[in-house]
Amino acid sequence: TQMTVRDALNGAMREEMQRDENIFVMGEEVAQYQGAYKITKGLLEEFGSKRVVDTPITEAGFTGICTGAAYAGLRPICEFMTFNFSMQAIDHVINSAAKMYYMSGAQIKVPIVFRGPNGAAAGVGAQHSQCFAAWYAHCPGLKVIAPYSAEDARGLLKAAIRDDNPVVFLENEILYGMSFDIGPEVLDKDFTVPIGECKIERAGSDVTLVSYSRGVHTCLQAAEELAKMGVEAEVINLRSVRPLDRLTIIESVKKTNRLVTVEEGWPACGIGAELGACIYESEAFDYLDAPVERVTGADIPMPYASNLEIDALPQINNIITGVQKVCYRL
Amino acid sequence: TQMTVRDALNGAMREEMQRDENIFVMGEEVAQYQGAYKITKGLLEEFGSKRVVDTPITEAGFTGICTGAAYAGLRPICEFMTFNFSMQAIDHVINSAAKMYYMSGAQIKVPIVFRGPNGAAAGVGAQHSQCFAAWYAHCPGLKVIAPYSAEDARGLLKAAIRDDNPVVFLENEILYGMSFDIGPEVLDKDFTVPIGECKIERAGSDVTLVSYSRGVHTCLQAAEELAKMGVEAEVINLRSVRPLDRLTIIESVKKTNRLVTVEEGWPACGIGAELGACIYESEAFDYLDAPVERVTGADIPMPYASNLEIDALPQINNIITGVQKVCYRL
Amino acid sequence: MMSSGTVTVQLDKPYETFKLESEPPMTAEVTRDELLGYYSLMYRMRRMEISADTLYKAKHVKGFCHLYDGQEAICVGMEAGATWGDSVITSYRDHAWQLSRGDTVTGVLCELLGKQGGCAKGKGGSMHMYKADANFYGGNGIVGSQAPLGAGIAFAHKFAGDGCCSFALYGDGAANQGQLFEALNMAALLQLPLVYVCENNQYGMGTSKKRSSANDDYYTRGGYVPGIKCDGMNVLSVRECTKFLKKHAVEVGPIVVEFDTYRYHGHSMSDPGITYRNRDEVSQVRAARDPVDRAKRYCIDTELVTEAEIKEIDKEVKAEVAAAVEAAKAAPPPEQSELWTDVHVGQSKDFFMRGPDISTSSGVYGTNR
Amino acid sequence: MMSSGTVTVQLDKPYETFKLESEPPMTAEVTRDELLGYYSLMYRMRRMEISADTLYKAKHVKGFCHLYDGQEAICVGMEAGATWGDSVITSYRDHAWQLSRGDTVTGVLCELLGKQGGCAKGKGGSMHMYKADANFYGGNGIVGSQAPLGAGIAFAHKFAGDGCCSFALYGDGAANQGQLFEALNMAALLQLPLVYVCENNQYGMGTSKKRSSANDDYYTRGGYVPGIKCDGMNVLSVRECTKFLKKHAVEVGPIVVEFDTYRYHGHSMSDPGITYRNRDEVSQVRAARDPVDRAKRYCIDTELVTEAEIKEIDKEVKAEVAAAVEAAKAAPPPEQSELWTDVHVGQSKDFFMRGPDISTSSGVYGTNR
Ligand SMILES: Cc1ncc(C[n+]2csc(CCOP(=O)(O)OP(=O)(O)O)c2C)c(N)n1
Ligand SMILES: Cc1ncc(C[n+]2csc(CCOP(=O)(O)OP(=O)(O)O)c2C)c(N)n1
Ligand SMILES: [Mg+2]
Ligand SMILES: [Mg+2]
Repeated sequence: TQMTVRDALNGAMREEMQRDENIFVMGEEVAQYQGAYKITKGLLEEFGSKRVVDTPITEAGFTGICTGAAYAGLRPICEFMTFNFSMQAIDHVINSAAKMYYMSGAQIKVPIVFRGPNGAAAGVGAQHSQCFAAWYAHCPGLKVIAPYSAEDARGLLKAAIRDDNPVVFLENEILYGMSFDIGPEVLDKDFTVPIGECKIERAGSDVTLVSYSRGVHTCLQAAEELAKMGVEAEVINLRSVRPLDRLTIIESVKKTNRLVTVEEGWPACGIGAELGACIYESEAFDYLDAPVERVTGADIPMPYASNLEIDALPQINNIITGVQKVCYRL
Repeated sequence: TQMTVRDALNGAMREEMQRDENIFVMGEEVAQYQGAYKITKGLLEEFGSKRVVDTPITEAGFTGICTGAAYAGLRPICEFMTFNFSMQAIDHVINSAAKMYYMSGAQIKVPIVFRGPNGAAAGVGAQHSQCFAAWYAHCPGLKVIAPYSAEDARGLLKAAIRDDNPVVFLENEILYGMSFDIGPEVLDKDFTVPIGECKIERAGSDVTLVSYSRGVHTCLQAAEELAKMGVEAEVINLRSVRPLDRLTIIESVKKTNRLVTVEEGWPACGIGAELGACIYESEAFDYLDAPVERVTGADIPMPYASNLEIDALPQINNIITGVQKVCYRL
Repeated sequence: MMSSGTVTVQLDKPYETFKLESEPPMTAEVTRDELLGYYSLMYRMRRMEISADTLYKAKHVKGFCHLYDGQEAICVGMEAGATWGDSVITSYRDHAWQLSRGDTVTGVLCELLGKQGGCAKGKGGSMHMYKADANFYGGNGIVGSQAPLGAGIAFAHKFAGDGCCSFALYGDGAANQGQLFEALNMAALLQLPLVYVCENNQYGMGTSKKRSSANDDYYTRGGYVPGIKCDGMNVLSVRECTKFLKKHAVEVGPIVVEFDTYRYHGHSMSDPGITYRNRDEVSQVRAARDPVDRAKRYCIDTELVTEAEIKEIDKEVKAEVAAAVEAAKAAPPPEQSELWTDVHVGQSKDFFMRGPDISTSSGVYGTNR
Repeated sequence: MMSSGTVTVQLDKPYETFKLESEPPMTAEVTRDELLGYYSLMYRMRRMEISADTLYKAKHVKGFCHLYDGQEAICVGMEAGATWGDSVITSYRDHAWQLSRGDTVTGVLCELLGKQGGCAKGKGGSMHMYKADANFYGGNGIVGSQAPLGAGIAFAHKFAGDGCCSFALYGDGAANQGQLFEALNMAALLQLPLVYVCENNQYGMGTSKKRSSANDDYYTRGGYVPGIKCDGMNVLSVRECTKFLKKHAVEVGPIVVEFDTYRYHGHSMSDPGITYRNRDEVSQVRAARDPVDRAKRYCIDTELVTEAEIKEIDKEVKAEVAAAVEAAKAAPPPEQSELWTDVHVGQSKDFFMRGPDISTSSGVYGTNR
């Protein structure tokens, strides 16, 4: 069967809310409007306004409220209409949620999921296109997830909701409408994907491509092109950017001897930089036939005009260029 | 002569305010109290309450006000009592300041300096010890500076104030009281240090240590120890983490063939990761005799107890271990 | 027809005041030229927004697109009561302000279509228009952020002592943002020449004001700061009120105004705007309170302008907007090299910025100026 | 001496109310046991803070250390008017609350000295004390953050329908934080059982309330939410007020209280506290309004307790605190391995976390659980 990422997220929340009465969803337009991107469709009707709560446009306020409710034993799902707006509330995500369990000497758990679309959509300009993967991945105390497929979305959101730690769950607006094949096991009510493990989306022997979220899609497209050129790329979907599944990537690199990282976020201190460091500080270093190559968003605020926007985000050809470079075909 | 970092910062602000009437300082306790860490001492008396402005404890509010004033042609110095509190206002730093020049098609300049102590002090716990270098370095549109010495503090703060771009200026509480030798040229009213250039604090042939802020101090101490062990370390003070002076580091690595990065911030997606990536993607890769080694803050929220705090921050011995590793002496 | 004469007209709705001892007058003096100017600017805005709707539906515009139709009297009335020396900063719903501060319809549409000729060279888009040379600071995509920014601009006016004020506009939804309260407290302490302008169009996206705001009398939300509620559908009410607001801001300090208005379109183009309110509600406002219509009626009722003249204006405006649409469509997109310009002030061609892959980077590896 | 009898006493200062039709009584009924309990707890807090001061000066404590002396009546009075079923969340000025919610003086000092036996195992420190089993959520270092957090705890009380409320404490300086207004608006819309408690000790660091707050009648700052101002130096006023507040919060919804109080010490230990106020001001408050003294006078004036008994209590408390100081000093610091525990719930020994150099890391490279 096929499932969209939107339906996967929606179904995961609905089933988890059926399972555990302490779960609630809060955010802007999540209830009556059914979600700005319709991810919470039908939840108000099924669970009522006690558990599906519309808020005013006050991120610091409702993020603090969600976090406090988690201190007191509830299991909030806190929706940011987009993660750009999480900046207004980021003090609560980091200082009130991420650090609390440690800082309280394990007295206070914070079982909360912060979720919403992250990164660039199309034509939304500089203030609405930021990717927060690197920022959140930087911070201990958080788990940070960036699903790609419907399977990821469903399994990882369920895992995140069941996790007793604060989880930042970075969705992608452009992926919402994409359909994916899913196996029957994915439909199980208890289907979860373990947090902190990658998925090899495509096996290959010549180069490893590692990405997350929409970048995985671009990698898979690039892999098709590369195959035509005689290069078999292994495509790894990170799924979680904190913790990082170093082992799977290391094993892949030991096999392919080449790594290209792909992300839509800005390059400096990004996920690609960290992946590189992980490889260089591991035994995989000795297996590398070329330095790790990064493919990233351009190091500029996101421009609005379509032609510029395309050049500011990694495209298939950028990945191919990166691969050709590590394969010394350039 | 000798000068403390505190006096260097204070003098730089005073002289720049004398030079340009459009400069003002705003922040919590900057005026009557003379600054929580006395960095703004005497400024109220000299420049009056029009230009030295105390604020309520409302970071989002006064950061927005400073940024708006910069749009309108003033040159604000916006003090965060510590950068931890910049999280409450970070949306203005990124969305209102960093992105504005680009997003407005060069119509609106934002000549502003965001400054204050950053990173760990002693015994201030998890919420007051975060290093924001990596987060800010991630974001285009900003210049991000982290001075080490009195010379840096003076020359870079003057350069930051004179710069027409938003500059994040990351000080360090523990460095405030440290004294440094300065040459007579540093006292010149127009002494500035160019933003985006490193300083080689100690020349050496066997290994390159790159750090910023207080980490430079630890590196210099480690270099002394290493010298006794027969290893001559070159110590590079980054000064600016955005833009990065890649060339100076590359040249050094080509000479020493070994690099250890040192930072007090968290490792994941940190400055060390980015420095590694810059080296690997440059010609310096071919000169490396060992993979780049990172020395960082531990990947945990900062604990309070002194004994744990020491273990959570890079010490001389961690740097020595890193150097021994790249020198294959371990 | 007394083309240079002045007539006095009655306004429709009383003001409501909060912590104020005086209030703006209930009458307004207008000349024929003024009325013609207001009407034609409002009508131009209306046509421009309708053409933006069409362009969006034809996929010439993507992303967000927030239209101002229904709210024109606020922009035009405020401009009539203030000067371009006074600063304005608003939300993403900024097309009309860009026009009123001196840009052309073509200019606005060029930015909307992501064309080189737009005020932000096509890099800003619908939400990010600016006219800095006329003290219009845009176009802010983050709800509420313009309030402290506007207070900062007021700080600059006071610093310069130029006798001007800053207008910071926000919606009924944005009115709950904490940063508004932070900046207003500071503005009151520092007595900044700041006017908080709440454009109460009854909804923030799909949320009605009653559901977003425990107190929806926005003019009283300043608490210790005085406020006025004013008919936002009558350009002359807005004008008279604005004169009063500016005087208060400059002479006393911050003040809050709530303009009662309505948003005809959905929130942004992707919102049909009829799930959380019904079509009736919209058409009733259109029929009873339309601001463009109100301005037209003043023209006719005062006998300063004839129906025929209005028709003439309408025709001209329609033609102008139609031409602007074509011009904007035909305009070239930004040069590809624009991707890399204006990240920093004073950046050289060699300044290194990484591209999606390193070979697509700009400048010279490692060059920092 | 009627050890089980109840006497009725008069309170000193009238309440001031805002948007309320009733108010707490101006008298309070107390028993000997109650008075003894209040006095001895307040005195214990006072001695504990004085010993913290000494320990700090002797460099046993580093970093920040915010003392509560002068404000004891608020904590003790609130505890007397509420139950441990009601939640409390406060700022970094948290030592007294940790004690009143069931920790020992030794426990508090152990945390302060960074010892394993502290409530946060020495990892939290002065600003981060918690007693989650008694619904005390700490200890928050970021000014204002506890307000929405407290509203979230109130949300949980309402969700559970347990009839309890949440008290969120903040200072006169914090009162200007935008997030307070955001959360209060939501609390009002959702009718959460939330009490905003403004401990107005007249200063936020070196800034007097007049300089930080355009309206320093904090009990009116909720705007549309009712409020009370109450003498925060009288434990019985606080108690009676708290009963009223809780009832309102649970039955109606959010309410704001301003407790008028004073901070004897500087802001934190590094602040001498006399540059922005003069010594006279401090000693006048001490002489006229000291809360511990006020409690003692109730003891004596009601004749429920004798001077001799008070002396006895004082002696015991002093001895208890002195012993606690020694115990805390002697207590072991955290095990070095504690560095790595409790970053995550359910983390295994093998869970990889990077140390300052990779050889000092914890766990097994790449292990993620
Ligand atoms: C901080 C932030 N949160 C959420 C959004 C998404 N958003 C954009 S506009 C809007 C509604 C604003 O309503 P209102 O203030 O009434 O202004 P109007 O659109 O009616 O002009 C929302 C929720 C945003 N842009 N910024
Ligand atoms: C967001 C934030 N900004 C600044 C600080 C620094 N700071 C700590 S306490 C304080 C003063 C708070 O005053 P008040 O709210 O009156 O509480 P009091 O200390 O008097 O109890 C300040 C400015 C902080 N911890 N958090
Ligand atoms: Mg609105
Ligand atoms: Mg105070």
